[in-house]
Amino acid sequence: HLPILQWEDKRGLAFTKNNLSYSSNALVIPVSGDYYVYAQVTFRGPTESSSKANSVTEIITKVTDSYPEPTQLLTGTKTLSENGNGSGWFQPIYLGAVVSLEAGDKLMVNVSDIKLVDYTKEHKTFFGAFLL
Amino acid sequence: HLPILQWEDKRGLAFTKNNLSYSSNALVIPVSGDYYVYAQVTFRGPTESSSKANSVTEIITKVTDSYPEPTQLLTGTKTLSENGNGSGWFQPIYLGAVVSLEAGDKLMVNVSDIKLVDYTKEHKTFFGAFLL
Amino acid sequence: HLPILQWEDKRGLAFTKNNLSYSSNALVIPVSGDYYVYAQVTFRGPTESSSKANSVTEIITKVTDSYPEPTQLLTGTKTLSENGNGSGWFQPIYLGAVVSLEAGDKLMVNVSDIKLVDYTKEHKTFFGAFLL
Amino acid sequence: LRRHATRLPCPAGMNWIETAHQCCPQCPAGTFLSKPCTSPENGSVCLACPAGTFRTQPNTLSECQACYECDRQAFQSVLSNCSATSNVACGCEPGHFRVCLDKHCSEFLCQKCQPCTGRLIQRPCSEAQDTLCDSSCKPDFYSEGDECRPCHKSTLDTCGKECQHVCGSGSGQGS
Amino acid sequence: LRRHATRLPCPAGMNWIETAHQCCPQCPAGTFLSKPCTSPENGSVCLACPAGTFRTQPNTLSECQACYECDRQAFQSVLSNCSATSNVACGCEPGHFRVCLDKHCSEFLCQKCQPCTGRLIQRPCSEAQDTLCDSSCKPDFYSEGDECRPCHKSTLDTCGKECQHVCGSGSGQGS
Repeated sequence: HLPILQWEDKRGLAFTKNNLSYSSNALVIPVSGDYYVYAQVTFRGPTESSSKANSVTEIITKVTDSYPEPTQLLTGTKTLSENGNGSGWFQPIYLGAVVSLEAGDKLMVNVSDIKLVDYTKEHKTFFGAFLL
Repeated sequence: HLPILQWEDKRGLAFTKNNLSYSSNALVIPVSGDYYVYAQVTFRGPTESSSKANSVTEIITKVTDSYPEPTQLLTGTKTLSENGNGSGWFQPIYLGAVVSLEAGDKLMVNVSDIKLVDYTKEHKTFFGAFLL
Repeated sequence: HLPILQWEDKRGLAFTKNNLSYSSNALVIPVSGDYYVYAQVTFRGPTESSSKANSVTEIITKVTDSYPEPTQLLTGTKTLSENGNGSGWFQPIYLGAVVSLEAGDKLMVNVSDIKLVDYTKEHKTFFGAFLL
Repeated sequence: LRRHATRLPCPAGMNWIETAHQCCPQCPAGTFLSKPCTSPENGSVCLACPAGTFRTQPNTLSECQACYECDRQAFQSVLSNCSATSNVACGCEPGHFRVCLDKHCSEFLCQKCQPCTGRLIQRPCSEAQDTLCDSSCKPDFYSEGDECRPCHKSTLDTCGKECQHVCGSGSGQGS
Repeated sequence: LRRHATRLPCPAGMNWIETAHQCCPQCPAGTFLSKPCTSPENGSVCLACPAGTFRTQPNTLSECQACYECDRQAFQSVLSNCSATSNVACGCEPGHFRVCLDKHCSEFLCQKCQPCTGRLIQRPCSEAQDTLCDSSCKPDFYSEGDECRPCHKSTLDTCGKECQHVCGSGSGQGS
């Protein structure tokens, strides 16, 4: 599957509360219910090693004990036009929606190419959820 | 007016509850109040029949018995640069905000060109609302 | 710092309630807590006076009495590929996330170039927050 | 502190059901868990996935996954239909090849195969790759830019250096 | 109506603390307010910013700001590391220059300096600007399109008009 992003959950603007915990790259759902789940990833390039990517993709995925495969909840895919001419480019993708989750479900963010993710500033790439 | 999208409201990730119902392409508001309304449409092209579109537009609209014309609540418009060179392109547009609604109001999503909408996967194009 | 946008808070779709007030370009937080803060700015160009912008940026910023400098909460930066060929372009940027705020904190929206902001329709550029 | 039944790892073929506070047998692929078991002995109530949905694996989920659709308007074709136990599989219509958007090609576009006008075909277009055209032009074609143009008797005297060179020399074809 | 202590402007060096309903001394740069003062006389409890965070100013905030990181994969270099009282400062690696994304250059990209092959360098590449190349070609180079190509003895007779003109005339270099 596509690479999974790692997140900071304590320092700066990051925080977790009401038993919504973060462990091994995933938000762990404490209580069954409907959650508004959202994430923004800012992609940027070109980088030394990044292949000639023609698109970027961000997917919010759910992993649950009741099923052996992850479920794609939200997906943002954008083709890159600026990439051709070698000059630098930035492309944010924001996703958010209400999903029904069970206690113990895990939420993760996958991306098409980790090397294209702008991890340098906490206010450019972020991920969260809240119970309705 | 711009074409109206149709939605799946039962199968897969889709669901309605707390009397928020879906009928004839619209979410029907059960209780007056402030709602966070959101929608993402993934556009893609070129397609066989699609004209040389140079932009895509997504609008969340309100229809109410108290006024004969629909009200545009949220709009996302993006020009397409990649479209020229004939290669395939993807472009997601996400919209979301708090709006005050009355019981009986209907919410719909209009798009500039239905043939450009990627309807193939439920996690790429979605629409929803929740009462604050 | 980057220019600050001004907002309409009463007419049309705009409203404030539950003591969340708007004054001197900022939403003023009445009660400490976690808020979902969001804003969309639709950028467009070229305009007579706008310089050859190669990107657009939207930042939701927090100003507080407890610190002399503003804090960047959410940032969306996108490079412009269409800008080169002189034809008109539109580019919406949506931002939204949960942030912890204190009573008295002020929220503002900064942009890279005010001349590129499409202020013509309330459903294309908007800003809001709600307490969880 | 809420009394919390510790989650015992369930035996193979069974999953922990939060609402029932116990392990229940998994529902087979193609079905979903309509009602959890009341005790591990009696079975879970499993119902078939409704039309347009599927489950490829045994599960204790409360709904089935919605089938994808093939993007017919963007030149995709259906390789195999969605069934209760498998998602739809899409490919490209004849005359088109896949342009993958990620390493696993889970997202792809179908792009028109290039026609190789005026060139010999080194490797025909396939589902995975565009046609590979010969770099040089076929006989009776001259190259202009990166295209191969057919020789025309009528324009022979007015055409460019390359065209004269290629098309003119073939005296056999008559000027 | 909740009794609301009116916010009296605090004296210099102190901030109003909502939870304590009084003015408390600010914590110095490099620290954050762990526990507010119980009365203006006794001090606030300030703790040092944890590693990876900082505060450049005196404050009464409950956490420090997370340090930025330099975008090493996009050719940025660290000018100065993050400390408890200052954010990281980033520049461009040698051979790259800054392309600012806004007037304050708070966001910038590092782009490769152009090499000026076959041209004299009018102004070398710097952190702020690309190399400025001479508009005309160096001796022993001829211009083709917007590039300067080296003269080759071997290809002298078959090369284009401009090349013949520049490279051929220098008889001294031997044919």
